[in-house]
Amino acid sequence: MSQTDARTNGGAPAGPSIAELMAVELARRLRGDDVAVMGTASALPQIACRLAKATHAPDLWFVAGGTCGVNPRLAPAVPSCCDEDLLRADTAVPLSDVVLLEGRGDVFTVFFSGGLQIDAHGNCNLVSVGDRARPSLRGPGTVGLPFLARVGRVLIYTMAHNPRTFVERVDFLGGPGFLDGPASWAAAGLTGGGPAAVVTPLCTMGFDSQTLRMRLETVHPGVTVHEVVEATGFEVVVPEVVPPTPLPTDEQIAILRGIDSDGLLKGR
Amino acid sequence: MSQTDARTNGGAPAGPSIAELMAVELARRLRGDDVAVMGTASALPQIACRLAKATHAPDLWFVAGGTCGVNPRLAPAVPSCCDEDLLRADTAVPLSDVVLLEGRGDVFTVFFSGGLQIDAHGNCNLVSVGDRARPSLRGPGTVGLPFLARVGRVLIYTMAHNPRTFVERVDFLGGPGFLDGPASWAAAGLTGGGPAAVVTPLCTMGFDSQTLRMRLETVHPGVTVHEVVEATGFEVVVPEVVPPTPLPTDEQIAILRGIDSDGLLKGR
Amino acid sequence: MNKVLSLHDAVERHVLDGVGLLAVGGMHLHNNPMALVREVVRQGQRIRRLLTSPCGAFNAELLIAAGLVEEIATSYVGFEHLGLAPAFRRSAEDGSLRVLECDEAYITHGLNAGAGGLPFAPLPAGLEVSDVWKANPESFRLVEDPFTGTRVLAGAPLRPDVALVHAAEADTAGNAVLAGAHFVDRVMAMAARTVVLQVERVVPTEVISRHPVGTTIPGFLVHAVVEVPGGCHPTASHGHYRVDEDHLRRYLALAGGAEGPRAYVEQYVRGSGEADYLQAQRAPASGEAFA
Amino acid sequence: MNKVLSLHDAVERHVLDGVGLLAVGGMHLHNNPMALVREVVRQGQRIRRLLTSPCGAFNAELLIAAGLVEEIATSYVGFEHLGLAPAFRRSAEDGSLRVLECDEAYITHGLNAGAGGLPFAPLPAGLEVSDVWKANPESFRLVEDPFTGTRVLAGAPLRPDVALVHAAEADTAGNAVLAGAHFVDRVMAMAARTVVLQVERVVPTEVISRHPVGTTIPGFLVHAVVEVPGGCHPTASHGHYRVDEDHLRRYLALAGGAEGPRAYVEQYVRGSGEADYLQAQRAPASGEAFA
Repeated sequence: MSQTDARTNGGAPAGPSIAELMAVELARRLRGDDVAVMGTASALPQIACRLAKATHAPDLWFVAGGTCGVNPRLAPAVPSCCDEDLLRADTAVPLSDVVLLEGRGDVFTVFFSGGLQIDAHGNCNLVSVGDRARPSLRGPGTVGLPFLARVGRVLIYTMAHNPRTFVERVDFLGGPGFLDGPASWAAAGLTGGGPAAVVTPLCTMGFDSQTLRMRLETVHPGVTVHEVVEATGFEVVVPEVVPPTPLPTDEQIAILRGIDSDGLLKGR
Repeated sequence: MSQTDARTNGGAPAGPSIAELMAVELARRLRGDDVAVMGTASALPQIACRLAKATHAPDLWFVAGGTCGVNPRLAPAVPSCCDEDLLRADTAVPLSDVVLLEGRGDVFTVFFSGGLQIDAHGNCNLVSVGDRARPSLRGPGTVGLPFLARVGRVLIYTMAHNPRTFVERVDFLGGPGFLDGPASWAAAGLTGGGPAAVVTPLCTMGFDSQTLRMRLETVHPGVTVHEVVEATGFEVVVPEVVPPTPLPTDEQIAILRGIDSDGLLKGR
Repeated sequence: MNKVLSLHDAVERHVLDGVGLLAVGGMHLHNNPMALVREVVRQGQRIRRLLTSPCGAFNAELLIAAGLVEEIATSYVGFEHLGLAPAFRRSAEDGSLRVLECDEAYITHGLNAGAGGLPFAPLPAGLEVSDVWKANPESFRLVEDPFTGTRVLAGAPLRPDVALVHAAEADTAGNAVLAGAHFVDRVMAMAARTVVLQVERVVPTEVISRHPVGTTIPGFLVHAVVEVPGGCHPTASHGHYRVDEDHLRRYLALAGGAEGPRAYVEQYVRGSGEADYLQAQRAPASGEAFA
Repeated sequence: MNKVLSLHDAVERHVLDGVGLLAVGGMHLHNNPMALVREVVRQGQRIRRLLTSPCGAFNAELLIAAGLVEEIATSYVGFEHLGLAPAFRRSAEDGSLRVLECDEAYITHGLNAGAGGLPFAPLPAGLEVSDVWKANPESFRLVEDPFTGTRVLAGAPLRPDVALVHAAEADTAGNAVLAGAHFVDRVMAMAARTVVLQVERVVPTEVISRHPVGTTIPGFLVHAVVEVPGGCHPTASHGHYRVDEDHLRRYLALAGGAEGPRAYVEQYVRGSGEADYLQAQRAPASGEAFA
């Protein structure tokens, strides 16, 4: 998706940029037994996967949708999910196979998602804002987001944390989160586990186990809870204690910058 | 299919064997705009296709099902449709693609068929003789024969012309011919053109345009119409004049033996 | 049979004005058959319905910018990390372009159904919770699973009348090799009634024969082969050259204004033949790519 | 993660006694994963239902000869130009083996449906005129095409609990390369819950990485890798060795008698470990093949 609202990093040059911090936050949520898949403009999750493999989850598998390189090894990381360089990988398969396997429901355990709109229950929308027939903003389209209904854990990320992106209810439900909450989620009987985390330039969020609404977990360095609440277009669940997001270690940053040697995340 | 009843050739060593004559008969029925497909134990139609390409139909395409070599070029010809040598071809595709395209109905124009039983309307059976639950003969199985319903022209060949093979009605309809004749054929509304020819060690047959029953076209050298009628387990349509099957030219035989340099057809 | 045609003749012969369903291969800004697309624009062939791969890009954008597309069946049109597709976006917003909302699963499985003569493509349970099918009742229906009795989503088969597909190499009979990623181009070629291939170069059959099973398109599916070295520009051609992001950024800057897309079409496409276009793009930065 | 296991451990761990649906790869007498099949026989694991590719061969015949198979879903079991499969034929004729009649289209599209979580596999119009589906009401149903209202044939998805598949090479993580023909082995691997790969050799990942898109099985689908050079014997291994027709003709001669198949199993499989079997097959005629 288009990431036009990237918050620039005000920290010292040596410190992590916001996007680098976000990559570390995503990496932290990947496990050695995961098979992750990601699509359009997915430099951030690709870097997160490579970082996870290089640190705590060496057995992680990830597929860069588009080219469908399996565990692409390249440095520098590339901004397009269809770059030929992503075929420098353990192996690669046709996209039609990956699309097929996305439907199996027990192959890919993690799916990275995002949206022009992301709502309180983690539903994502890349199609249109306003009435779909005459939208105020026509997005590119939903690509593979309907598969979110079948995948183990959905990790949502966006560079735009503002009330236009974070809305109470998406205008078009392309990528299902917890739908309209506990009742509709239970009624749908989906095999997927739903959204597991939302990583933004301001904070990392999870979901309240009762209401299945987005719930603040940690705030990034220099960000206040109030700022998150103001930037979110719905009432985010705020626990009594909101710890700061852990800072990446020097080792994590060094590895990450070795992967992202063109600095795709550095200035963002 | 198993070809246990091959009639041995009584002619001079230099003349064509029965199987060679049959290959020429099949080749004659292929056109330059055909795309032909064949399966199990298909040395005979493969040789026929190569012969046709080398003579009157250079633009013919053929796919050796199994390996799915496209226009395999090898000499010697091989008896298995899955032989690795069949990949010495213009190109090759996965079998799953060929199976898919067989269903499209407008890609393959010729399908070679055969059977443990072949009936008066050209239906083929490779599954079982007698009651399917406790058959007197269990055949190997029907493979892709149901696709006959969708293909332009079906060319049937068998090395066994006897009343056990040529029966009034197949016990199991695996590969559809003209079903139960004109009424059922019309009712089925199939997109395929049905069987176009039947080539055996005794003769070449077509189908009567009114009754859609097998109709004698030509008898092979040294074979009488009476012999064909006796060897056929149903009443074959016999026209007033039954010409002899044209003899292969010396050029055809020379080309054929260049392809079949291991002599798969020579002694049969 | 020699299927090699000039760019002009291939499009004139196979892409008829008012074509019912035209599919364009490639994915995002990679392997878009742009020379064929530009020639469609030059000849002004109108397209009743355009179908993209799961991610259309400059292939769809240019045809829309030229005003040739009545409807589009797609799950994505955009410039990936470079931004939204301005002509697509504007036409969809003002209602001049009807969008048949699809998702990646439907495009892929719908093409597969088209390739196989399969009557329809049932989709995995759970996909029905998205709004996609509700927005596109023509392409999607609910159907009862005859084995479980549950209602599942099904897509109509996708049978392009014509597919424009890029491959790295082909022989004169149309046997083609895909270099790099396949995207869904092989499936698209299998599903289409007519396939027009754009290739970097025509090679002897012996070159094609060396490639292993699974990497080629058989020639019996292909109706015309057009050799246009560099013809994917400004998109990438895997194995040959990369995306010309500078060119695309210039397009995006120009297309920011409402008349921008048409101005681009006039200047870069209608205003010059393909050879002149490609010649003009041999800027120092991308010169090697078209050598 | 190193997935390389011994033949014994791979079968013991992944092919449980009474396995619900066991699929065996290869087609006709080529690329049959015979070392794995023989080990299943040695361990005596019973198979509730066996699934072959469109053309099963010695892979199915041996399991049936060993008396391990309750039901078989297949569209062909035989020895192609060498003749019928005696144990299969006899067991089907005397009713001791239940045959679920399939055709090539259903096996291929049913596995595709299994791989994709697709609820079922609608089949091309016209296939319903054959008797196949009437003989197998468990696997086939008629369903109304929601787009045309016509009744079409549909097959149930095929989801093997375990697939035994041969590949030429794999790395320790299970990324595998298919040499030669693919048959339906890639689709079978995608459809199965557990994949046990038999390979000619284990190679570094760098070797796998050199192969192009479309020729490999990704390791995340694979649960165990077993290295058995020569392990397809007496069937062929594309890229490595040919069919041992002499051995198979000896089997067919022996199996002409009712007790023949079991005698073969006792002598050649239960009576010896895999290494001894392969050693014994290094006869002068086929010696090079196993070098």
